[in-house]
Amino acid sequence: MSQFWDIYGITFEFAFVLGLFALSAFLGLWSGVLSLAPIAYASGAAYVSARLAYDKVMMGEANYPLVFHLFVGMVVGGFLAWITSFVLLRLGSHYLALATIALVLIARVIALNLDEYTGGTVGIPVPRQITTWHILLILGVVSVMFGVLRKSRFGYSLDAVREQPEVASSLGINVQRVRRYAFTFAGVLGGLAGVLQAQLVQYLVPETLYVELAFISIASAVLGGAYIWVGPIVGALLYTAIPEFLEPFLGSSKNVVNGILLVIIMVFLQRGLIDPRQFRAWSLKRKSRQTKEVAS
Amino acid sequence: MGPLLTSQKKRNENLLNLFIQQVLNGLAVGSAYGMFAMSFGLIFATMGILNVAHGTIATFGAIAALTVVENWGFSFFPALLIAILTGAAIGIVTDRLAFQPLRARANTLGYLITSIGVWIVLIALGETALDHQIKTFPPDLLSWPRLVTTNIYLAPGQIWLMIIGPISVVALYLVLTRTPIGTMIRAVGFSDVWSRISGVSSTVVILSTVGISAGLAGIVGYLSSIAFDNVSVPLGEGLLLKGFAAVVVGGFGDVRGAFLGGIIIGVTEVLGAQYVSGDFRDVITFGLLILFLLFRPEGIFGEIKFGAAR
Amino acid sequence: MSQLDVVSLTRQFGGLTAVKDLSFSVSPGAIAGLVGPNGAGKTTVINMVSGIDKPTSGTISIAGQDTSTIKGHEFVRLGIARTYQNMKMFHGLSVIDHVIVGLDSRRKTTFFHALVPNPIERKERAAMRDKAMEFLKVMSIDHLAESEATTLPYGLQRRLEIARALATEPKLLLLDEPTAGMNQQESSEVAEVLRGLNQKGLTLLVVEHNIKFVRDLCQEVTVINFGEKLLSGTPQEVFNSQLVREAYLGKQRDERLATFQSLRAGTHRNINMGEFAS
Amino acid sequence: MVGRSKKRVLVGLMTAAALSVSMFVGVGSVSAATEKEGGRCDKEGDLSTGYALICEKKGTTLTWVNKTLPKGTYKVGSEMLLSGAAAFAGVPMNKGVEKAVAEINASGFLGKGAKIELITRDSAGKADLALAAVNEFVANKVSGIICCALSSIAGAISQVAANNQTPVIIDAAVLPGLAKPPYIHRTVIMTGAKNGVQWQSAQAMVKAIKAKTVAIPETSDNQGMVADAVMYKEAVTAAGATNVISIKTQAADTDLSGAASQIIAANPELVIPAMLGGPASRLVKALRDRGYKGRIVGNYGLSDQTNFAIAGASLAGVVMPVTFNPAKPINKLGRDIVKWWKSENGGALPSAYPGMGYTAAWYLAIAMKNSGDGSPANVAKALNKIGRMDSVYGTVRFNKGQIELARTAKPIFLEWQADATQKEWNGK
Repeated sequence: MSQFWDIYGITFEFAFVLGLFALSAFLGLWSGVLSLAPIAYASGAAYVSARLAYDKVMMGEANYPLVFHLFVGMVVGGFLAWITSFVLLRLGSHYLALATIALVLIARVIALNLDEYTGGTVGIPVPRQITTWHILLILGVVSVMFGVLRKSRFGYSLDAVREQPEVASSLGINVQRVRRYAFTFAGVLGGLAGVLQAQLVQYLVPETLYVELAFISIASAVLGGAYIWVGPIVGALLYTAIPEFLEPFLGSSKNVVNGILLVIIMVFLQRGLIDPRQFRAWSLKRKSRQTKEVAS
Repeated sequence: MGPLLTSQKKRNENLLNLFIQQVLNGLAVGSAYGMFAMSFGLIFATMGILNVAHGTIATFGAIAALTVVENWGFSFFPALLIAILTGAAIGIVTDRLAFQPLRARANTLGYLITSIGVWIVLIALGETALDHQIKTFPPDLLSWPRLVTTNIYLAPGQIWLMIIGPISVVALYLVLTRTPIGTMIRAVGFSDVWSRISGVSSTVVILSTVGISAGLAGIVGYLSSIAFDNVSVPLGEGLLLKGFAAVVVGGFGDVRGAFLGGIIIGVTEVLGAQYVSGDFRDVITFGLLILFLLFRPEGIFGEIKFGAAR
Repeated sequence: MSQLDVVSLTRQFGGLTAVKDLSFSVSPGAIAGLVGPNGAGKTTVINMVSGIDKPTSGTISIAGQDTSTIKGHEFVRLGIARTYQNMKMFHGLSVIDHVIVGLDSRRKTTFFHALVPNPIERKERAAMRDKAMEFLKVMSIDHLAESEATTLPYGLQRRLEIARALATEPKLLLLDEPTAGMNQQESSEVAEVLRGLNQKGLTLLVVEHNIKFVRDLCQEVTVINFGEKLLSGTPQEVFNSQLVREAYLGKQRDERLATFQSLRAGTHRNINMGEFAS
Repeated sequence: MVGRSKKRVLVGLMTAAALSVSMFVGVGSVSAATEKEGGRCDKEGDLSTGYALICEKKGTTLTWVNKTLPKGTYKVGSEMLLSGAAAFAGVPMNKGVEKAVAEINASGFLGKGAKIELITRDSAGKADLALAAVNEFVANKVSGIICCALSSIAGAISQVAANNQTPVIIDAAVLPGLAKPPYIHRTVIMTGAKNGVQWQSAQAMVKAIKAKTVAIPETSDNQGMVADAVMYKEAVTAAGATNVISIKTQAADTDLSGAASQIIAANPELVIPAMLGGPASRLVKALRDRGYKGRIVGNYGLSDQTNFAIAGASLAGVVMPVTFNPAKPINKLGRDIVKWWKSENGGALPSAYPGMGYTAAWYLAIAMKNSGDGSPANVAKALNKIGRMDSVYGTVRFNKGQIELARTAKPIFLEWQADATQKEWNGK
């Protein structure tokens, strides 16, 4: 087991962090918004945290504690998301998706051109403070939050806004506000995940948090099932594990198989692997069977 | 005084020539971005498919044309036809295999994810086909028209981009507004329900839209790879990223807007590099993008004319 | 004071005028009907009255209060609730969850209660479940509480939709074609339910093109065609009028144009195909 | 303003940290005992039969490798760019590594029954995949790791490997300062160093044509190329150029015609692209198409045969310094590599990349053989004792983990001909 963990530990760490990214993408989807923006916020957050750590280390001082960096990540991510939400959430759904992609492109250009702070193309080293346990703990806490969220007033609002925004509005739910909360919370999560990702890679260049990761986090969320928080986490694990598993057998042609697998899963399991509806159907069936047994 | 004045005059002339040269360079690359944005936007507006594999389809147009030119000595126009057909064929095949099965419960998200899958596959295949290299067309494929004055030079590929770009906008605009199939495409963009009521066969419409759009991507890939000496997988990825930007600036609901968006991005990019700084070039481009997002979020032409966003 | 006052209401979509200079009112405690052939602009009217859409000109007052500056989601506070022609269920949510969503405006917890497990939230959740169950009982669908809403038969979904609307505790309930796609039996059941609600003091505005249903149920009726009012009065007065008969006989004409208008209006999202089958 | 200047100081520090050590250790400033002792031991071995000079202890005579490994399988990790934008370099480099390992195993170099098992992982240029691969290697207790074509990844990987006391041989990343003994070594020749071959080529050309105006287009989002551009500017200024124009392009630029027009408008006598091979040859073509008549000096990326497929006869007259000339290998090793590559690839000449992979793998193998047990810690120790070895570049020596050409090595300047061949530049 220890041998296994030595080999695949880092893969799991990346998978868990991808899980956080996928959850932040999922939050957008939950409010009926296809947004790739959390990666842009993650980039901002990761740079701020990395820069703070760098200044400390270069001055020969001790780095800030991990908790501080996580906090900084969440605040920066949330703030950026909140500010940009006023522009982005005005847009129609198609434009919003495009505009958030544009935002990710913009984040890279900003990082490249603020080279005084970000190191530009050279990048900036990031001291690693996290352990696997930290990541698991964070993912656990976030999962609990999502669990609570789902059955809370806000969770119901999100469900309604996602499915029928007009109806939600006529039932008294402020659709824009719900979306803004979700968007901002996704930014907070994105910022958190960005700091973790930077610490895992231990080095930050503008491409560390870029379009590809944005697409992968959305894909993980949808692959795993974008209707309950378990889905994105499962999706992220699979999305990381499958290529790792295929690599020894397929070498570089693994990409073709990866892509085809993704298409096949989407075609045959359109609601993703984890679908709460399916669970409800099963549990109802079981209940009805039980009642039948009781009756007979 | 005389010689001084002459040299001053000559210098001004040179500056003007440089400006004209760079505007023309910008128009050529902008035309490529614009055509790509148009084809990308058409499929997005009509069917809600945000097809990230679209850039790679453009690359395949170039790869196929290069193959027939190198192996069978095809000339410019037959190779162009091959690029169009390859683009359209890949578009239609991927649509049938990857997008059609999702259509019953059509949603943008599902399409996006499958298009990511298609993208991954096409990139891997494209890299293998090109053996991970950058290639170019033989120089004798296209030697006309060539614009050369003392200070201005335009490669034949650039000139063809500038010719075919506007032609394709006008053609596509006329097809969409004046022909029965165009009306049907717009109707599908408007609402698939509406098109079902009016008895339009959605398969025909979908296939023509995909064919037109992916065929156009094939043209862009082919012409840009000639104009910019670049048959490679990154060519398509570059077109895709700039295509996103162009579509945000120009709007995807109207082919004219998308094309204009591409032109704006292209010209700004080249002039920005010349007169401001190569480092800030992208800052200018994306600054423009932010401005459009803030003040004109629905693109240049504003109101959505063709496909309504669903 | 009327429960609802509509004065000179006009709504244009681009070049199309869906509703033109329409005025009518609904008395408190009444069951009012808004009648017209398909595409007459009924749904556009109800969209504006429920705050989903804004009029191009004209005013809507609810219990004397002008609504021109009120945002869509705030209409609930004025005591307005509605149902939809094509029902608009939340996919993936159970029956009771639909009603819990309807209870949103009565909840006290905030976003921050939604992130950490806490007793306030837990208590409220339990209370809301009980409350939702009451509304399900009113509509006699409490035995289906845990079922997936979209799998229910048509008639039951309609009941659920009314339960969801009732959860907001409205004074005026707007019903957009409550019998669409129903047989005679189901229609009269719905009429029975509505009468019961009315007896408890709820004012109803029913939008319908099923004349029989309106004649049996409503006390005051307004007839519109092509967005304009033909006449209003008691059911007897209205339905004996030559004008109304003509409008109805010609109702098939331009039906496609009408559909087109509703598409333009953006209400095509989940259009019920059964509507257009005839 | 104070805050701003403080920031600048910090950035300076940051850059200094990145550029440390070897940027300033040019050819000819070798210090350690190896060089002195090497004077006595200058009989060069032939690597393919398994010899390299080892300095067992500082101050002693250089000796041949004479230890062997016990029978068994020794794992070596290899992180390669087999897909993605840089695969054009990664794929041939990987073939070089595989070729070296095949030779080592076939010849019994490590000892009787001792073989290398190569674990190859494709990172596609992504830092997270590369890191995952390195962790896998470490967990597999590999004797050493061959890796890193990209400088940004090299920094992160080196750190992880060093923390786990596993030696890393960087095969291609050229950012100054990456080699950090005892664990991090680099077998790519720093042609971009001050006074290095690129420096010399730029100065030679400026002097040959008495160039005053020089344009230096750079790939401004590639840190290695940015460093090269800085070096070039210094070199040409020192050689007498008075007007140096900097042009920025990006690795993924679709269109280089704007940059080409910009250069032509500046009317330079000399253009020195600090760019990757593909974009550089596209720029050369764009320049020549637009009537640029001046000289062009490139880097080794431009010498690759594949560039001719891009730029064709436009390349004629372009001069570039190379450390390995496939058309005229300087030793048996080089001839063997060229012969092997030609037979595998239908007669085409190899680029510089297979030789880079080949050298990295042999360097590691020599240290493994000399470590006595193949354990990462001992391999690292053995690596630090390698003073010289034979390579496709001729005899090379190691200084603080960085490969260098022998001081006596004459730089090779090749010039593209219109018929796709390359000849040695005649200095005009």
